[in-house]
Amino acid sequence: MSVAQTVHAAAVSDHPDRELHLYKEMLKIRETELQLARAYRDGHVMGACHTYVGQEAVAVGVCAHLQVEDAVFSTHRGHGHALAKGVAATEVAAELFGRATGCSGGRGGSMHLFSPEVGMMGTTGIVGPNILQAVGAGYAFQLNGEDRVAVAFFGDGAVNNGAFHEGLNLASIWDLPVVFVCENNLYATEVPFAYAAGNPEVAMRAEGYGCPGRAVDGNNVMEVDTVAEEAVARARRGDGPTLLECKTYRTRAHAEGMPEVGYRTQEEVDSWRARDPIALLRSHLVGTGRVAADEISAWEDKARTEALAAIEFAKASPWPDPRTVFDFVDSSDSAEAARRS
Amino acid sequence: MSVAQTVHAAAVSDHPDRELHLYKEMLKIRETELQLARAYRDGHVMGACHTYVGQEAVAVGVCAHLQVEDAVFSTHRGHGHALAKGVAATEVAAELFGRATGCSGGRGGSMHLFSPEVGMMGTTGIVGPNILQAVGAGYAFQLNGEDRVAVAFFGDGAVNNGAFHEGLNLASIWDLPVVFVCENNLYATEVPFAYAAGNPEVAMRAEGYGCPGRAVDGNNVMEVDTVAEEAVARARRGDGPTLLECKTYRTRAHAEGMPEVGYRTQEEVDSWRARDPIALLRSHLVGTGRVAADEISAWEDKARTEALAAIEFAKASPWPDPRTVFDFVDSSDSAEAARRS
Amino acid sequence: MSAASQTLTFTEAAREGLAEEMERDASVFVVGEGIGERGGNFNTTLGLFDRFGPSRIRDTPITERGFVGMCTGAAMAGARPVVDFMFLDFILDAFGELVNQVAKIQYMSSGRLRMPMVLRGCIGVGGSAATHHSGNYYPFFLHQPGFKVVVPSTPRDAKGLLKTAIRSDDPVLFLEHKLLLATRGEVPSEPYLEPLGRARVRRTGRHATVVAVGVMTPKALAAADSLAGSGHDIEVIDLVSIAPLDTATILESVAKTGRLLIADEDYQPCGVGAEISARVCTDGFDLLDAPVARLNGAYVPIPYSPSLEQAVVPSQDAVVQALRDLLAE
Amino acid sequence: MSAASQTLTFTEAAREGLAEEMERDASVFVVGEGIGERGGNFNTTLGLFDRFGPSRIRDTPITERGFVGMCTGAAMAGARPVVDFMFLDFILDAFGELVNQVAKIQYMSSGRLRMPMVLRGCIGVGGSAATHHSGNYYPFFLHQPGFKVVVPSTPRDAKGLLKTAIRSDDPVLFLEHKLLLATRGEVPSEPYLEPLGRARVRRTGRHATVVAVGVMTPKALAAADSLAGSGHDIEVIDLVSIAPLDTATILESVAKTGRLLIADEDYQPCGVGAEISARVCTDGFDLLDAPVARLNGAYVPIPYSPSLEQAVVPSQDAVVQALRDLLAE
Ligand SMILES: Cc1ncc(C[n+]2csc(CCOP(=O)(O)OP(=O)(O)O)c2C)c(N)n1
Ligand SMILES: Cc1ncc(C[n+]2csc(CCOP(=O)(O)OP(=O)(O)O)c2C)c(N)n1
Ligand SMILES: [Mg+2]
Ligand SMILES: [Mg+2]
Repeated sequence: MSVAQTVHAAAVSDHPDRELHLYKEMLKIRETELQLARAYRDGHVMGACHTYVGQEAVAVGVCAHLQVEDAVFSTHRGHGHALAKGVAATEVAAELFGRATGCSGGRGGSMHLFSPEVGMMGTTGIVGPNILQAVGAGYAFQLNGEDRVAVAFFGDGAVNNGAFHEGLNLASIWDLPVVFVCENNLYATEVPFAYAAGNPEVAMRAEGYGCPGRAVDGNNVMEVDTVAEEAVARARRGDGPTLLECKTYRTRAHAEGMPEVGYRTQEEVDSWRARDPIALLRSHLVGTGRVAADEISAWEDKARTEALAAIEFAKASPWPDPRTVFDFVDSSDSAEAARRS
Repeated sequence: MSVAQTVHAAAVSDHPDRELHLYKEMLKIRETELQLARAYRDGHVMGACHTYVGQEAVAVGVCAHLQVEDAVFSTHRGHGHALAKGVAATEVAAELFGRATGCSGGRGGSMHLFSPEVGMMGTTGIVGPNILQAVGAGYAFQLNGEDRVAVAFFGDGAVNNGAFHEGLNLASIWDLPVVFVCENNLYATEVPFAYAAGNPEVAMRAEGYGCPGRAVDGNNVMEVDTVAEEAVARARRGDGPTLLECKTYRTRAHAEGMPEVGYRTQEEVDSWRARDPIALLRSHLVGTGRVAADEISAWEDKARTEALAAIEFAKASPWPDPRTVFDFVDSSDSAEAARRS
Repeated sequence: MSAASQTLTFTEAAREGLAEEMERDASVFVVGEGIGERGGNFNTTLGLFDRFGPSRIRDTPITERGFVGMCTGAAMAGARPVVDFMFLDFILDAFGELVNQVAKIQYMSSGRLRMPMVLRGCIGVGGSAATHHSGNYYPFFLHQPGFKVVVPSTPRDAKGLLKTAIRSDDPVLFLEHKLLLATRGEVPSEPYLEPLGRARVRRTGRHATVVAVGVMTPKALAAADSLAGSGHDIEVIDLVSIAPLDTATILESVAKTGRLLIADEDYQPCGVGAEISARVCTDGFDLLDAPVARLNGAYVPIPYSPSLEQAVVPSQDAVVQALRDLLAE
Repeated sequence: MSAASQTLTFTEAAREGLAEEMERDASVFVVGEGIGERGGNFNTTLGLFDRFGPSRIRDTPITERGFVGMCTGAAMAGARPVVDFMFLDFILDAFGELVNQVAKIQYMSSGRLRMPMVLRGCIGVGGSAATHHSGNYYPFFLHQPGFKVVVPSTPRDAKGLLKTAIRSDDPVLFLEHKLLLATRGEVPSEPYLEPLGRARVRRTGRHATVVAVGVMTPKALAAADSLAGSGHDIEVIDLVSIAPLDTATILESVAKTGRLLIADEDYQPCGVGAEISARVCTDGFDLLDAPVARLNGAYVPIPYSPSLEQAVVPSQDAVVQALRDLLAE
């Protein structure tokens, strides 16, 4: 892939530590997710739990270009975006455990992660709304003359939805500072995108809205990194939105505990596992001699230890007090109380 | 326009009386609309009244290919579609007068014309739903193995709406027998399509849904006739939907009684008036010597007389009985009563 | 299990009803996400894809507005769509189609068009499904004229009502509480239908009436049992039909007991209990020995954590307490 | 006209309030169709495009879901959007965004995100606007927690409430009955605010209370005047706030009169009157000398023809008759 190679070279020369950073970020997500999946199996995580395993390169490659002030709006499969945007693994884990120390105080769970302090503006259990909300944050940034950027992550499943159509058009006609990141993992639950979409090329949809679209290998973090850099810079400059299609794959079930019934072949899963984004970068780093294999193993150990610590933190955290259940339905609960809570 | 010319020749050879028929149909719509506009001014037509003046070639060119069994779903600007689909002018006029003899029994008014007996399945005051309903009728026809076709007429204003996106995609992935007819008259009320749409080419949107799209001169009825013929035939064959973009113009205000405040120039209006679809075909018919000018004048007189008769019929018709106001909220009112009413 | 009946879960019974109607009438088709080969997130169509094929058991893209609008047109053209929302929460994206189109087309066309459409989906709080997968929403569809709404609580009603809903020429919402899906019960082996629009007296009593909505029915029955020990004789009505409301059955009961509690997991303001209370307070004012009481879910978005989720739903104990308070009035 | 006041129409007063808040706070912006140079279908923004420019008075494509979702994000990011729906009916296409997002984000974020959004639009039956341009819908937004809703009936309230709504950190629906837009009335010349959440006693009386919603207020006042001749002394409460409901003001009045009629053009089932009735029948049971009465619009889709349209709205005569019946109980 020529685009990826160009990128890669550029990234290395511009940011000598960039690959290492991206690698560690992906590891953090992977290890946290694996622990959360285990916790789900053990009954600590309730409700639905959609892991990000296999797609780490997308969140990491995009969020590498974001500041705390930039805003991310994500989906039901949002753990990776939250972690990449800077929400602590402890807070994500505690949220899935339903604890008061979770990023949403235990009110949200897996599909409702809020951490506006670090620009994680929320994840949604309904497919679509986050696309529109990112457009709106972009609107507010433009109105205020700020050079902040809003990013919407969403799946291929959202592409056929009216929210995609209306959101991309609005951002485009007003040149809003938004990056639309479609994680095309080929399926919405088990419905193939190739069945659900009359035209399965997502990036080319951008033309219909008059904004640029780019398709990239979403398992190659450096490729994502490069197109995201361009897209974020374009938005920050005030030149308007970009649609990125990151072709990727989730290697676990749609949600934890769901059987993998026949909608995809073992060969397909295996072929994508062979292109695991973390393994890809690892072999590049080791292959080019940039990092020694045992250094990487040490990072892995560290990531695993931190993920386990997050789980322990969650487990040890208190449940929300049922008496708080009526708080914050509206703004009559003071901002001070909000900070306390 | 080469497409138009090809078409024209074909149409003439295939259907010797076709142009005359289309001309008379357009005249019927024009004269009826002008009388309705006058009736609005005189207070006989209430609510909002959106005339079709200037756009007649679209309804007429498309409906020429439809059978009674085919289904049309239209918009707030639906008088022309109703008339072209075979609803009597008397019934349309009486409906706008709010009379019991109207096609919707006086319940609907200008934006709610129902005449399922002739395949006029309704018009909607909300922008968008009719696109989806046409898809659904197509679904039913396909399910039943019938070779009926469903047509949605809609404005450029609907193109940015999620209903367009979802509807076109659904029809395309299931190869439904639907023809989507966008009447791009450049404005939604007074908001220009060029402002509202990131990409103002409607026909090319079809590519995003994997179905064919065709842009045509919507003021040239023979050109509309040809592309509609193709599109309807494709649908009837079971090959799926087509998106037609008919570039046209409304030469009256968005709705009767609305001032024409500055959103379009007099030159623009005049340039389109100069391309009036009826005048265009008239000069072709007279110019090629196919019809004598005074024969056409006789048709015009007849059309005007019929339009006036429709108004007289409406005026003389009874108001709906207020005691019927509770009827037909649900199906407990029998089908027999439905026919009676 | 008697010879003429079988024990089925709520979901199995409803699925059997759907399959029977699909056999009976080739114009019935189902749309939804994951309802094809997978058989539905809640097994609503398990095995039916193989029997009826893709044009009648139709997997859709994530386009709730789109496929509701599509089904509107299909119904207008004579087909009988069943929309399977999985979680009813997703219906909200199609609300404009429902209120402005589905509810009105029979009226606008003076009955020349019919609207045979079933809208089914899982409702209710439970299992930490969290705030986007726990809604009830049924009062919206009673407020707006043009809909019928049922919330069955037994397998027998699930099957019989779904069959009637599919045969109805009106739009019918068929709402399945997530916590009732595994409920087992007797279902006749012979074909049968259950009527729309009727409440069921599940337990007779003399001292007070509980009208329970859906998932509150088993809780109300258990509460009534537990109060029987202390000599209180409670009548329990399973409301079943939200639209139309079966006011007659409720008034008849109140005429006997003089006391009424409406138990509903859904929010109180402008809810079903408000309407029942208002009707009884008007038409049954003289029958009442005490003010009508309402017991509802907490008036907050539904939270995720079990400690909070439990705090928003009315428990069996809460029903007992509400009845004690009512009896003491 | 006193020195400290001016006579304005409802629309002029609301527009003045909007302009004042836009001057005061640069984060306030308005979106809608035709609200730019044209100034809005109902003149809601007439002249404001020239003053505030296109980024603050923003014409949109026909994408109600899109721009409501967009404004949700803008509010989360600190701006203060005002969504001008023109006809409120169009809000239904954005219902999912409202119920699942706008209403819940403060709660889900424990107040770390606020939702300062105004949703305004014209409601109500009149002028043969027909079935897609005549809805009321407000009970939906009382049923779902998280919204505030006002239905002003006077220019003074229109201005004062719109200003307060814009300053509020909560989503507020500001609903304008089409038939009230031209109502003229005194409006203070000095800056002022009116509080959300409060009903107004517009006329005091001893024999019965009418709670009127929006457009029913002038009808109720006229009905009360006409009954004064026959010695009946009617108290008229203009409800103004649908969410929250000002139950205290109503109970205080019923304590005095013992009789309550709720007059509302909107549908009866699960409507605002149902909730008021249920609350009064519970909290004010002993205050009532007669069953609570409700007078509502006919429970049918809104028809077009004047002969039918008139038949669906409660007239002043119907209020008089309902009061006579209530007084006779
Ligand atoms: C409006 C809506 N409809 C249906 C669902 C149920 N649902 C949850 S996730 C999902 C599939 C989403 O697919 P995609 O957007 O591709 O994301 P992925 O799970 O593949 O990451 C569906 C249908 C939903 N959450 N929201
Ligand atoms: C959902 C919705 N939003 C807004 C309106 C108000 N409205 C009526 S017609 C119209 C413009 C429609 O433009 P277009 O679709 O181009 O049709 P045209 O009037 O040009 O024929 C608008 C905004 C509506 N009817 N429905
Ligand atoms: Mg996917
Ligand atoms: Mg237009």
